[in-house]
Amino acid sequence: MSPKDMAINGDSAVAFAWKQIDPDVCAAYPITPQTIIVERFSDYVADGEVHTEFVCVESEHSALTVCTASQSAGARTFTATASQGLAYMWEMLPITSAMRTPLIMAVANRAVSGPININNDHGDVMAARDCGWISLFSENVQEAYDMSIIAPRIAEHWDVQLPCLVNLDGFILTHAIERISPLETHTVKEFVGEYKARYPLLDHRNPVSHGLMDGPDFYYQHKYQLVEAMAKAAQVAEEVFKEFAEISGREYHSVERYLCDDAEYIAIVLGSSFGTAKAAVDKLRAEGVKAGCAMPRVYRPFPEKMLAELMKGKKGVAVMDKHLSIGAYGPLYPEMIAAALDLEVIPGMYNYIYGLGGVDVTVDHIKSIFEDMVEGRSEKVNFLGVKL
Amino acid sequence: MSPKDMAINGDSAVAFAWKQIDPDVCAAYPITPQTIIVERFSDYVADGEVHTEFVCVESEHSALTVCTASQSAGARTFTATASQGLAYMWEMLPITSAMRTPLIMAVANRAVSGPININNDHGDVMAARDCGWISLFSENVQEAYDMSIIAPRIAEHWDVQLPCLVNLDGFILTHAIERISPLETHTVKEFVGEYKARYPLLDHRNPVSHGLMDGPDFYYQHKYQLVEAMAKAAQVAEEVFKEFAEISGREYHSVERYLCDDAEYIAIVLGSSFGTAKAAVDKLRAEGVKAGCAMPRVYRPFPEKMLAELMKGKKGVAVMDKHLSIGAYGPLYPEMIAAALDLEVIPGMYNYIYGLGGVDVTVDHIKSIFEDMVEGRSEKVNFLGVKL
Amino acid sequence: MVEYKDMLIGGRTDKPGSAEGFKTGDWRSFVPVVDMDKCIDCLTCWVYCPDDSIIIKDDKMAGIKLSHCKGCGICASVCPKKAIAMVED
Amino acid sequence: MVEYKDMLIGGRTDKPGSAEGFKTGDWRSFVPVVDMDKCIDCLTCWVYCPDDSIIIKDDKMAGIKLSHCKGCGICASVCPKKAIAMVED
Amino acid sequence: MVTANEILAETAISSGKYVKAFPEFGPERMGAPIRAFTRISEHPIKVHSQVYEPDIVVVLDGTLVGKVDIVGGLKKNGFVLANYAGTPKELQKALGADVECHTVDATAISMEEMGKPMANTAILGALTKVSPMVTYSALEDQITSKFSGKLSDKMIVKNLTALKRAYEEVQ
Amino acid sequence: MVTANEILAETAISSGKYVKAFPEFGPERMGAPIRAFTRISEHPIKVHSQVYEPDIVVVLDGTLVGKVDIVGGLKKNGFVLANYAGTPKELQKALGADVECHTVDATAISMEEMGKPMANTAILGALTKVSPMVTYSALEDQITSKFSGKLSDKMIVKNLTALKRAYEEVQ
Amino acid sequence: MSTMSLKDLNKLPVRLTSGHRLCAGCAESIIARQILMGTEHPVAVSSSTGCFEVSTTIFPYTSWNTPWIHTAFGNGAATCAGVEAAYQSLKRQGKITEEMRFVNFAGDGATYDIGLQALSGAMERGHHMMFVCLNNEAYMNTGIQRSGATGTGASTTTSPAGAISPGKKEFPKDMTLVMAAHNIPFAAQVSPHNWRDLISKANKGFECGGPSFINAISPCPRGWRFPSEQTVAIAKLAVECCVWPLYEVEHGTEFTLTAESKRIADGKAEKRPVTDWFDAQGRYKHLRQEKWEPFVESIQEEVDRRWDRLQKLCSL
Amino acid sequence: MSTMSLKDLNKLPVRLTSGHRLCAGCAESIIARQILMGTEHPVAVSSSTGCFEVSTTIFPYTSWNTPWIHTAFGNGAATCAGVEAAYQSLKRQGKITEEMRFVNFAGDGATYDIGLQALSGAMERGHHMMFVCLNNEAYMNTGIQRSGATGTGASTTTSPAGAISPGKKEFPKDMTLVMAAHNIPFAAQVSPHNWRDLISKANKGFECGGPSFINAISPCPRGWRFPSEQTVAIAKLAVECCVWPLYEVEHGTEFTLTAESKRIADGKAEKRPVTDWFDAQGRYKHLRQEKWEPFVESIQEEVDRRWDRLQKLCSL
Ligand SMILES: Cc1ncc(C[n+]2csc(CCOP(=O)(O)OP(=O)(O)O)c2C)c(N)n1
Ligand SMILES: Cc1ncc(C[n+]2csc(CCOP(=O)(O)OP(=O)(O)O)c2C)c(N)n1
Ligand code: SF4
Ligand code: SF4
Ligand code: SF4
Ligand code: SF4
Ligand code: SF4
Ligand code: SF4
Ligand SMILES: [Mg+2]
Ligand SMILES: [Mg+2]
Repeated sequence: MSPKDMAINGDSAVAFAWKQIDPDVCAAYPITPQTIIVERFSDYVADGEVHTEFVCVESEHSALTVCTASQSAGARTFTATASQGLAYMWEMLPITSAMRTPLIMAVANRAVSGPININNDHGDVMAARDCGWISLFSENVQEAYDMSIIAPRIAEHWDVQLPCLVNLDGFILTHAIERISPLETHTVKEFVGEYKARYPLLDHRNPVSHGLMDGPDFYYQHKYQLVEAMAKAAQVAEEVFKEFAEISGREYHSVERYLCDDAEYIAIVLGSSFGTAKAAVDKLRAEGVKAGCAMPRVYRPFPEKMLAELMKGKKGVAVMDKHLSIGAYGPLYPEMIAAALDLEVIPGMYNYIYGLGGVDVTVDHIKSIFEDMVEGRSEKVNFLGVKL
Repeated sequence: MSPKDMAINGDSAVAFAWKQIDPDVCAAYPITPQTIIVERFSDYVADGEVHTEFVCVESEHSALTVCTASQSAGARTFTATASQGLAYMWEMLPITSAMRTPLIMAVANRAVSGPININNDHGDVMAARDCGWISLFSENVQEAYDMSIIAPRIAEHWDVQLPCLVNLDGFILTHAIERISPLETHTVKEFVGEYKARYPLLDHRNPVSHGLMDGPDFYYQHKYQLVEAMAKAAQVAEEVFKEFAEISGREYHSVERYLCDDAEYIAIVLGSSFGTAKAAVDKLRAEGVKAGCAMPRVYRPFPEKMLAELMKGKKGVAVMDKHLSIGAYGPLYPEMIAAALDLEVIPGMYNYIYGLGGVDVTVDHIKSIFEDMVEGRSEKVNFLGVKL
Repeated sequence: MVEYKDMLIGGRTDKPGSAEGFKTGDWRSFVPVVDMDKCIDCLTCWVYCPDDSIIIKDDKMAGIKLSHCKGCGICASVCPKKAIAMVED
Repeated sequence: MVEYKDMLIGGRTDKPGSAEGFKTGDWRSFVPVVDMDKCIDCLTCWVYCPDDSIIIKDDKMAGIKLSHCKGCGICASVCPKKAIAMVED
Repeated sequence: MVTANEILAETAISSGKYVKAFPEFGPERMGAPIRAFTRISEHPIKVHSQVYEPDIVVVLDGTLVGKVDIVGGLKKNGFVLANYAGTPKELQKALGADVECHTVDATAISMEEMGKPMANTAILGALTKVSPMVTYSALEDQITSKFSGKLSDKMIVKNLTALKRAYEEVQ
Repeated sequence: MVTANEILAETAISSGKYVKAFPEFGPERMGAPIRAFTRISEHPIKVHSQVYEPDIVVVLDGTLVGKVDIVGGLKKNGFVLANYAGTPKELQKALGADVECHTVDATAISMEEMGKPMANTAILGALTKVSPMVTYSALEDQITSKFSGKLSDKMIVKNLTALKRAYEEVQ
Repeated sequence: MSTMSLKDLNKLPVRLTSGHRLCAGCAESIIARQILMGTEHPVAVSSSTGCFEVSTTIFPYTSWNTPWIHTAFGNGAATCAGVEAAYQSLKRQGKITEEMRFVNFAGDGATYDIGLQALSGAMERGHHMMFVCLNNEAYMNTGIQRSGATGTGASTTTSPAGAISPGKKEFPKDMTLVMAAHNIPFAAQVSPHNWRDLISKANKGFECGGPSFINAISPCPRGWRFPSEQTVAIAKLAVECCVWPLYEVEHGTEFTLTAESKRIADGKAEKRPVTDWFDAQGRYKHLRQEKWEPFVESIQEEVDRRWDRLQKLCSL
Repeated sequence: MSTMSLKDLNKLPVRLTSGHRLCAGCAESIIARQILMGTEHPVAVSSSTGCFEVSTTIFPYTSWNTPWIHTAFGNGAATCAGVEAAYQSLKRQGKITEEMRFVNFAGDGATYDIGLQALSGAMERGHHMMFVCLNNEAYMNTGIQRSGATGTGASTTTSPAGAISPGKKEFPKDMTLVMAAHNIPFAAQVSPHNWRDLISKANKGFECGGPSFINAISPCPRGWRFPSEQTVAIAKLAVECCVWPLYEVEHGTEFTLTAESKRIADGKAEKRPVTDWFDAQGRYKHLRQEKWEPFVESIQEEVDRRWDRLQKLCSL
């Protein structure tokens, strides 16, 4: 029996999951809209409800450094950030993955400066997309909670050993109270398990050196190990999702699909807009449009094969990007086309850049995307909702 | 009449171009393999050969900050970095472009940690690809010198006003002595012209505020201004290349093509490998293979249309990436496919990840790529030269 | 609000002090009321008002700029003559 | 060199002190030669040798580890008894 | 304000409903007027966009009436509930809009019952009267359980009294 | 080492050739043995990869003979030129390889002429003798112009003398 | 400027206008306005991210009547240094002729923590600029999180008082001393309640011919939990309790106590106990619990120890 | 450890082996070996990027016989703090039982400049760790660029002596003083020539029960341009000229001169002129030009000024 449902915002739900897991170390630096996570977690620390060593660092560069080192040392370590925080720690992102430290970082997705803006988009997490981190998206508060519990299982898997981002949309989820069904704490603890470190630094009887310099002879090899670990992570994610369904009754997939099977037009979307897209699809279906939508919950490793399968036979695919590689495309769009390359017929592929810096996306906005596709009005790259 | 040809390495050639331009401010922090640039330039400063205010900052975050602020203030400003330097200043990259400060940054391309590695690949510049910077690549030392002179003309254009990266491969160009034909200093000065700032901060009689906070109402608009500026930069680049040809006799294009017209198979490549690819193409041609190769010299703004045109009717396109978005593709590959989407028939598109962390790429390596394509042996994503 | 076509590049603004157009007066719950008889024009309230809302004319205290006064009560508390009272707005 | 299959994850190595296998002796242009008669086993050379190349056996100076000595000459210069001479290698 | 939103959401959930409650997204400053939104539904809520056409507008600070736009976007059959000393008619007039209005002087009530101008919880009592979203008793339970341990029992009783009065006095 | 490389490149260019000259890519440490490479051609050089099959190997530090691999990759018709006190035969034997060898005791020459063991420039003189890449006089000009202003005239003359002797004494 | 009366001062141009969105009663604008009265030269201002920056410049509004720039959070000193570098270059080239001054405003987070490195670097390089810390002893813009400047025992959202925690456990960095150790021409501590002292120090800082640092205590009604009209009184109390001594340091060696602090040292005014300081603010409320008594005593000891050292340094 | 003889010390485990690739005669490994003799507890070592890190750990080789970690350049203190945080947590949970010690080695660039912020933060938070600066007064790993620690007048590749430049113009940051101002339990300056003094300070640092900082002068034959056998002699000269006084500071207030510096202060040894210091190194060669004479004098003045201040601080 699960405890009764809670009214909780996204940040607090993440903190609550952390409390249930009780990590060894947490180091973080405040930034809107992530702050509530560390604030709630600080309360747990101050009240002695967790065993965690909580380190209030002086910057995000140090936040991720402390976490990477702590995890290397042999401690299960969590952190959280957003926007400039992720930008400020950028140097450490590929180092953390290369050092194979499976720490968990919640990202309260927020636009990156400039201009400075505290609202939601995916500029922050997209800056991490090359860096060798697993990346999970959540549609709502329940999922932010669930992903927080699932993440360490994927990341810490003996053959994965990669850090993992848990994304939740800033304000839209972080600051929104929704209804969630939490798991019992002991269920969470059993599911996540004790942390077993590989070659922990603190094992001083077997001294290991971490973080050596590579010449051209070894660097590529070490990076290739990451390629293999990512391939493994793709498998492990599916397994862990299955296990999680058993304890929670909630089913997750690397690619979440909504009414896609018979759809002619689909939208691909990340994060909370997936929910709004579902509502738009419902309306379109009522109007007779064969619409569907999907979310690559596991954004890294990129589920190329499943996405190709998903797009098979569609007339149009709208790839919605809450970020823009300026002077080119949204980040998801070209990769979706690359995935579609495996198909005999590539559907019409359209890029919709939307929601930058917190521009709200409504059901009508998303409906209009489908209407564009149906009517043949879509450009290759479309700027949705920018007031010119 | 141009002064007689010089034997000079890539870094010194960049520094020499800077000396000829004589920027108002230069702030930088040392990092291999960029150091020679700032060292040579320091010599010019110490000997009073330039008017530049040279600021030896305490980190790269400050380097780019000083430069952004200095350019906002109304001064023409140059800097240089590589690898961890670019990573450490990452937060400032999208801020510099959003503030529309057309400063120039030379990047001595080097692999990004971890593991730490001082050799060449494109991990650093690729981390900047979303950030609203113009990005120019050079095949050899001559081009590194020429691009250093061309860059401010594109960046500072009244309707562009975007910062610009000048890439040169670490060690392969930075530390290699090659023969170049420099321009006369007065020719350079005339070509580049006086710097005219838009809304300079130091104009205290007309006080302007720079770097305000945006709500959702304005952020997307401000970003869209960048989209327009990038489109303009694409035009301006072609114009400036033409003008440069007039003073130097050296012709450059946004997309450089080598024996592509009648080629059946082409390789797309950035930086010094373009030269090696040309040599491979020469050999292949001698063997009767219709091979060609091309380099998007202007990598940002991404010359989508020209690249589509280039790929038209080809049987196979090998996209060579000196960087990998771990868990997905090389960064250039999906964008090339996105460009190819405009074609009626999309060629076979293959990704070759190569040269990570300084793994050398030889003529034979590149020949083997073509042979793979011709024989139908190419995978979708290929890891060239990794010793497993 | 500002139209796209009127926005300077770089998120800049060349309208110095334009925040005067943003009226913070409606934040107020209490309003300072000055007893001009008690006031000795020492300008103490002026130097401490966080919102530049003490009007000075010819070196004299000339009232409160209600468009921006947030009603913090600092002026009342620093006035050496207790010439300012905070009353519900 | 290390094979791919033998490389630990994370660029780590679990072979502490493996650099002993990297012989820096061939960097040397000059080599320290010890006059054991002069030597008083004070171990001063040991505490200052940057390359841990002074061999100590039973608290006594027992020669130079030529596999790693880079020939810097510090031992010679700090020896209170001038028991070490640097000669061309 | 945020607290009222929170209690409402919690009450709805404890009554088996689904909610999405969120404040306006922007920098918080003491003193500046703020808004918050709550969606309540029998079914899981998919839509994550902001609220443009509310069914109900609750005004916690009556002094804002006339200063900021209150009825913009209000649905056709929607209504306004305000912490306001006047009658619904007077409110209608002050708003200058032909919309259904309810008023309750929650400030006065909370001053009288709690000695502090905490209209926050009180107004929720009025809300349960004019809208069937959550029941009064569910609200009472939620407030009791939320504040127990944090407030003294005496203070909780005072809160509940204010709640009750607001429920009864709303027009 | 790097300086020799640089002078050679400059001389080639001043003779109208194209070059690509570069050191080994790695952290520099005082004392550690290093390598550098030079491509010289009549035509612009496209290839930017490293050198695996040199035509000529020049050994600046003869003490490395026997310690590090010197002839690996050397082209069929290539040869070794070493700063080496022995004869070409002796060098061949020390290398344990059946390759064409030339030797010159550049260290001795530079000690004698300049008072310092600077085999650097001297060995280039020998190189122009055994290979036609650049002419001796072009090299002389380049060294003169490169060092004028930086070294005293006297020192330059000494350099040139060493150069000359190496040119003449190489076997 | 340092000897001007309020009658004179109010005739200076208004460099920071109303319409900013700081909380009612926030000290940050009070301090900034006083600082900017410290020079008659044109001033270019930069700001690190924080309450002050956000509140004065939400697009399209700006409260700034003088050139102003913001780039990011941790780099205020570098931003200011960049503007100054441009000025030095253009001035040397004759493209600018007028004298100008440069100042950066930063919160304590942007000074003590994430901005320390850029600050230290700028000071070391000797830019002609002033760095002003608006020290409200926490990350206020993001909602009252602990910083390196937070007072020991303060309850913040990341150092909350709780069952096993008395609020922040560590002692604050002595940032003014740290900056003095940089041997810069001028460093000082100020409080907005004493505008004469503040403006005179600002003037010295602007005119010292090199880098200067001013650390201003900036009471924050929201984060410290006191009624907004108390702002100036609270600032004064900090000085009276010697948790915030007023002093200045020239070239890292000449330490001088000023104003109330000098009077306390000279025995002309009373040194109030740190409990007075605690009692005035909600953030220290929990310290009145008996179990934290020894902790409170240890804070008083450290305050005394630092005050003693300061007096000694002033007597060197 | 602090009273051990070389006969005892050589029996300690070799924590740093030969086979590293520091230049011949580099002081960095001499210092590190002496530091590591400062405790008998197991030690986990972290390193900031720099000569020492690169040279001791080029894959697949490691010179480390004890746990070692490197992440990046500017974050050595945070790396060490992270390891220490893990230790505190696991120890508290009973998953680790043995006492351990933690030390980070960093160059001066990684201490005075890009690593300052992480260092200051770690000290403020009170991690039980030691931070050792291997101060060779420039960015050596990248080829001798100026740092905040570079001596005034030194010619480096980014502060080259030239027609209008006497080398570096600014005075070095007084980093030990800056760290002392952090009120940490222990801070000290050391030189490898005096191993007794060094090891005894290392021992105090390891055992002080909180954060400690040790600033070690690290002569660099390549960058300072002196013959490699002179390394130890040059280190000694720095102390004798009072450009590098040996002292320690407890809790930011108790200053004590030690070893040669104490003898100089007591008049028992001669204070040598700064020109002796310059004459021994190629990087200062240009200062012998007549035109820089006044500049040299100003350096001597500043050295004297700082030495005076230090003596006064020791007498408080
Ligand atoms: C790199 C980075 N990390 C975090 C933030 C979020 N942030 C913005 S302002 C702020 C707090 C500012 O505190 P302080 O400097 O003390 O100024 P205050 O708001 O208290 O005046 C923080 C944490 C940011 N903008 N950038
Ligand atoms: C962010 C970043 N910037 C620059 C570098 C390049 N870099 C590596 S080591 C080094 C110099 C180290 O100097 P210092 O800390 O004094 O150590 P040293 O090598 O002199 O012992 C530099 C600049 C880097 N690795 N990372
Ligand atoms: S109440 Fe506050 S804002 Fe209003 S005038 Fe007085 S001091 Fe200024
Ligand atoms: S402080 Fe009081 S007396 Fe002085 S000017 Fe203001 S109102 Fe008048
Ligand atoms: S010469 Fe140097 S490396 Fe060799 S033993 Fe002596 S001190 Fe050690
Ligand atoms: S320093 Fe000299 S005397 Fe002492 S042990 Fe070494 S060789 Fe012997
Ligand atoms: S939170 Fe504090 S510092 Fe920030 S604006 Fe409000 S009162 Fe001022
Ligand atoms: S450059 Fe200097 S510090 Fe670096 S290894 Fe060589 S001698 Fe040591
Ligand atoms: Mg603050
Ligand atoms: Mg150094």
